[in-house]
Amino acid sequence: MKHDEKAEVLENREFAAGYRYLVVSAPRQAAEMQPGQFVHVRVPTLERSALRRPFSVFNAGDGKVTVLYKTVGRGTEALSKVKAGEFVNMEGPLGKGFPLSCKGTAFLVGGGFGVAPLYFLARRLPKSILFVGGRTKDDLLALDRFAEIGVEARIATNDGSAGEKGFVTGPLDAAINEFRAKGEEFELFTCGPDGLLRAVTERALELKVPGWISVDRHMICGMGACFACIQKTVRGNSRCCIEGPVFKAEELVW
Amino acid sequence: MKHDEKAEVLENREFAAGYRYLVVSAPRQAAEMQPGQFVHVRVPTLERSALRRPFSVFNAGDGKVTVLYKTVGRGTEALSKVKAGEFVNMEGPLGKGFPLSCKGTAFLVGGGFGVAPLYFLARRLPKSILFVGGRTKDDLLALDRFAEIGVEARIATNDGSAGEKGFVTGPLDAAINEFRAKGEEFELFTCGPDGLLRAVTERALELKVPGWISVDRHMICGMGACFACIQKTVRGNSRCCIEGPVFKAEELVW
Amino acid sequence: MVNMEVELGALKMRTPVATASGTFGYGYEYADLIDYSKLGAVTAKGVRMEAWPGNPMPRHCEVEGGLVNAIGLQGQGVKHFLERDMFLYSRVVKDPVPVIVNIWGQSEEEYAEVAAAVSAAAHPLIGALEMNVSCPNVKAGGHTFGQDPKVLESVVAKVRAATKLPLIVKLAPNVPSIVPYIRACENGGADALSLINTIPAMVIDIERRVPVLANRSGGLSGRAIHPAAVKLVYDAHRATKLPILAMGGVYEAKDAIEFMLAGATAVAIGTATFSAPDTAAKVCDGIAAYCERHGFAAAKELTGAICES
Amino acid sequence: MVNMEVELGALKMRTPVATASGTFGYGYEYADLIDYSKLGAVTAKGVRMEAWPGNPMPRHCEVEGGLVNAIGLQGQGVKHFLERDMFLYSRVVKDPVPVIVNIWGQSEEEYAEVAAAVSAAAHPLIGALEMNVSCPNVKAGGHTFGQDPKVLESVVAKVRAATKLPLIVKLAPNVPSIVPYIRACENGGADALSLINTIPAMVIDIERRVPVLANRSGGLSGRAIHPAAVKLVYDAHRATKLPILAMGGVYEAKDAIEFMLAGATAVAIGTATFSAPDTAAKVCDGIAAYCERHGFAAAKELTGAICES
Ligand SMILES: Cc1cc2nc3c(=O)[nH]c(=O)nc-3n(C[C@H](O)[C@H](O)[C@H](O)COP(=O)(O)OP(=O)(O)OC[C@H]3O[C@@H](n4cnc5c(N)ncnc54)[C@H](O)[C@@H]3O)c2cc1C
Ligand SMILES: Cc1cc2nc3c(=O)[nH]c(=O)nc-3n(C[C@H](O)[C@H](O)[C@H](O)COP(=O)(O)OP(=O)(O)OC[C@H]3O[C@@H](n4cnc5c(N)ncnc54)[C@H](O)[C@@H]3O)c2cc1C
Ligand SMILES: Cc1cc2nc3c(=O)[nH]c(=O)nc-3n(C[C@H](O)[C@H](O)[C@H](O)COP(=O)(O)O)c2cc1C
Ligand SMILES: Cc1cc2nc3c(=O)[nH]c(=O)nc-3n(C[C@H](O)[C@H](O)[C@H](O)COP(=O)(O)O)c2cc1C
Ligand code: FES
Ligand code: FES
Repeated sequence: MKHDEKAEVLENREFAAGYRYLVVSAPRQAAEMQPGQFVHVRVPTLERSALRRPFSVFNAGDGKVTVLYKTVGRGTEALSKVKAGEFVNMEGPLGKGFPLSCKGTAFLVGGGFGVAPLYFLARRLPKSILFVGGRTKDDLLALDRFAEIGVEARIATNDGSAGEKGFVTGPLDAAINEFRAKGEEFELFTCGPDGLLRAVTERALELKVPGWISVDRHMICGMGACFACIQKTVRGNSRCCIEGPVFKAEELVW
Repeated sequence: MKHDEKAEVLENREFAAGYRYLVVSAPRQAAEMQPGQFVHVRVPTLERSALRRPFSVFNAGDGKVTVLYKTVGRGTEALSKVKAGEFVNMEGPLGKGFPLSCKGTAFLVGGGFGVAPLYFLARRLPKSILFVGGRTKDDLLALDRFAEIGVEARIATNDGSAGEKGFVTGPLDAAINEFRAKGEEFELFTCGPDGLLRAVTERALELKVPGWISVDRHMICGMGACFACIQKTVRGNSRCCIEGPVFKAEELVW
Repeated sequence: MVNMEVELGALKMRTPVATASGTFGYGYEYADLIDYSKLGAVTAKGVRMEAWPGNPMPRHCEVEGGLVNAIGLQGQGVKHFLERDMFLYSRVVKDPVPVIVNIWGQSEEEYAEVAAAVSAAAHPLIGALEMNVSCPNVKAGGHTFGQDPKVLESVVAKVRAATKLPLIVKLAPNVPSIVPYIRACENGGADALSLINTIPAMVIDIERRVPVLANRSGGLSGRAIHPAAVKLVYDAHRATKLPILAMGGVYEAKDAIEFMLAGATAVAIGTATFSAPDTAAKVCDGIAAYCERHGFAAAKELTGAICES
Repeated sequence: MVNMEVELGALKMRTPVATASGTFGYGYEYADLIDYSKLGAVTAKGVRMEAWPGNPMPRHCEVEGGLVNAIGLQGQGVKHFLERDMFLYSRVVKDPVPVIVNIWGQSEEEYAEVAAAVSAAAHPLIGALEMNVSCPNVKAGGHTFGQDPKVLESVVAKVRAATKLPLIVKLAPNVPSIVPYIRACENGGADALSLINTIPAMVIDIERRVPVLANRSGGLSGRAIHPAAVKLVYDAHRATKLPILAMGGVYEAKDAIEFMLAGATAVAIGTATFSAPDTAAKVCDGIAAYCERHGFAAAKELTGAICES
């Protein structure tokens, strides 16, 4: 069931340049939220006609919902100024999340704030490896949080400032080969920029392993009511907010 | 010369229920401002398409401009939240003020925030008496400030909570009779609600004494450029912001 | 207790507050968040005979005071709507209100076919048809049906002949005078009017030097269009006895009351729902409170209740 | 250094930024606060043959994203304008730019008379005429001249015959398609177009249950109308070679650049001046900075420079 909660902000702090954690009290959503689902946040200081902003859930539980966000435009900028003790209206849980079981190891492939839902997912899956890429090491988010829950991270940066030099597909392909050589099972889960999503989709289809792709599209309603947030799929023009954001690799048409 | 100054707020405090003083640093305007002129204030927290708000000047000098305002709507409400150290854009001096000389005693007849320009005027005239009315004693503003500069106040309130019971025209008419009996000269200066302005206008015309009437009209530009702020006069439809706000009694057509 | 019931022609509404087409899916998507007891009707997303893919992405852009959208009427056709969406609506919504089915077509014949198909279904929850005439007429080279009063009258008459459901015609705002369009609706046999559809609009991304929307232009909705909508409702009410369903930038009760005083029988909430799904409920409560405060025993008394000299 | 000069037909402007009629008096009222070196032209308030009192008060109402006004074209007639206002303009403004004289009338003949009177004055600072055709045609029972393309063509042709000054026609936005109106202007002999005038609008005071404006309705201007204005400028540019002076909700350089990319040769600032008189100067600087950043040597290269597939 979807809720629209007037959620008290408990924490809203920068943890890396331009990236922030927002922790709010939203008991009903916290109780029902699944990894890969998202929330729709009304930024209280924007004019009343401003749209809500969608964010994947980084963690939920104990009555709290956490998102990890990047300040990129006027909405997230304004959100970054909201103080603990103030309130934001938040709708959730929205959308279809990731499956909560996985044959073998879950390969979590993230880019930028795409690691957010993967962290929430990793907490629910028994065995996962994080593959994460970025331009420099500053783009690698929440690695400490993954480490805390015992998830190994395999890293690539374009400039070589952390992990391998190159793209995240480097360590990913290496692991794929390694696992296949050993005959170990794995599934692919990804969230991040479209380029990354396509690369993971291709691999899932080629290897015939399950691939779970979380697609971000600009949204109006977040409820399936407006048809703004389209991703082409085998069924036609699908709404990311309700038929996604997580799609199976074989559903997607790029 | 008109200026648009980015004026630092030095003080913005309530001094009576719903009434506030706003003191800003605006050296160029402070130097040139005359009693009866007004300023046009941009409320920084309103959306950028919001109009400026016009306020009579309560006092000006030493690089500072003071206005006395009542919180009545969304603009003044938002203005009341602006803190010392923040800035407001302010245009001024605007409009035609009061004459700065007066034959005999200046009878200053004010209602509500209409006393604001009368205080500034009283500081410049050698001899004046304030006639002020309101519903209750809480509507009588800045009496202490008039007292400080040695201006006698004659008061009427509808409920008798201060001064005479009744309208300000009571003490005014009494003074008129008193002065005429003694053969002493006086002129009439007024600012306040339209009803009061008309009452004073009538007396000025009847008695054939100079009457200076400050008229408030809703404004867009405050510069004479838009023709929003019309008062009927013997010349036709006159713009309060530039042909006024102070008109001679004999000019006005009600 | 204020009597909140109003009648939009033959459509009985338990409150004067509806939702606007295209902003409320097929009536059930927001079900978890909506108090349907405060609604008088919901309007479904535009439906035509066959499935229609809509426009390429991006389909919208936030602007000051509202939204520019070019969704492009995506949908799965009238059969899917009647079989699946109406079924879901009746299942998901606990306390359902009549559905106003918003229809469109690429030819006059298609309008009539859709109307006939919806009528034939005789679904007890379908309360009225709303014709969206702001869509391109394929035969007339892409002009919209609502652009020319003659074309409008003809398509309204064809739909009228195809259905006994209450027939609402939704008019475009970008006209020099609304009166000829109203006459066309009257002559064509409409039962009511919807005013207003979105205002044609465009946003350009100056950094990339391209229109933001893939469709280049779209329709402006939301707060920005409210004063223009009030004027059109006022003009329409003075020109016709047809009841009016008013929409355009209703965010709070005040906006709805303005519409009703200007002449609307009921109002629909569109863009405001996206940021605040409880808008309709709050508007309904606000209308009731206003009626009490001003001594109106029934919401319907507000219609046209402007005091003019 | 970006070359900021543009030509609106035969009107040479030193920058592509003008002021909009009715928002900038007769060009001198804001003189203390304006940097005229950043302006390409100023547009004077509408003027007709004789004095005109305008509408009763109240004449305006602030709304979200702008303003609804019904000033009603108050003025003292063309003689007063030419003798006194143009005199004051040339005296008060240090570094004056051409004045675009906005004219109106209650009959086609009056338009032509005003145009002839302005031409006859041969004032060196008068650079062009702008016809406001959104005012009531007394003979045609109050319809505006700009409402019907035939009437529009006729009045434009009459004014054309009466003047050799560059002739700009200012069009109303509330039309199904701007194209027939543009054809009328072309056929009538216009040199340029102004787009857009205000959008008809209304605000109702729900507590007193009366329209806020004494004139009942007025015109919406400001930020709210900008996306609609961009669409009309875009449509117009694709339909004609006539240069376009664009207006409607320009508050910052971005808004002006959108207009130019959509096809405008120059832009005018209206409502924004009221809250921020330095808008025109900032917009001018912003256009120059944008040209530099995007490698345009001249502002005029922005006109229609949208990248479309
Ligand atoms: C399902 C989903 C999950 C997301 N999860 C996260 C997350 O966990 N962390 C995070 O930082 N961001 C996430 N985003 C992106 C986030 O919604 C945008 O960064 C944010 O809306 C930008 O708002 P703004 O006002 O700062 O930017 P502006 O560019 O000023 O926004 C203008 C408009 O565009 C929309 N918009 C802009 N960028 C995006 C985008 N990338 N995706 C969708 N809409 C956008 C805004 O919502 C707004 O309507 C997610 C988006 C989706 C659809
Ligand atoms: C020349 C002049 C001098 C003034 N001097 C003072 C003063 O010294 N102290 C003071 O408290 N007030 C003064 N006022 C009135 C003051 O301008 C309004 O109270 C104020 O603009 C209200 O703004 P708001 O947003 O709070 O009210 P809203 O009602 O929300 O304002 C809506 C619109 O109406 C206009 N408006 C509302 N009330 C008035 C009004 N009474 N007069 C003019 N415009 C109005 C606003 O400027 C705004 O454009 C003066 C007005 C004028 C014209
Ligand atoms: C995203 C979106 C989709 C819309 N789709 C339709 C539609 O399919 N049919 C229709 O007649 N109107 C459609 N409209 C117009 C609305 O029903 C309504 O007339 C308009 O948005 C004005 O109301 P508002 O300002 O409250 O949104 C749509 C509006 C929006 C914002
Ligand atoms: C107060 C006011 C008065 C106006 N008077 C006129 C006028 O006399 N003649 C005219 O052609 N347009 C007039 N307009 C319209 C403007 O010139 C301009 O076309 C419109 O306001 C859109 O621009 P903006 O959004 O930048 O204000 C007026 C607008 C306002 C706000
Ligand atoms: S955002 Fe409205 S359908 Fe997805
Ligand atoms: S407020 Fe514009 S002329 Fe007075």
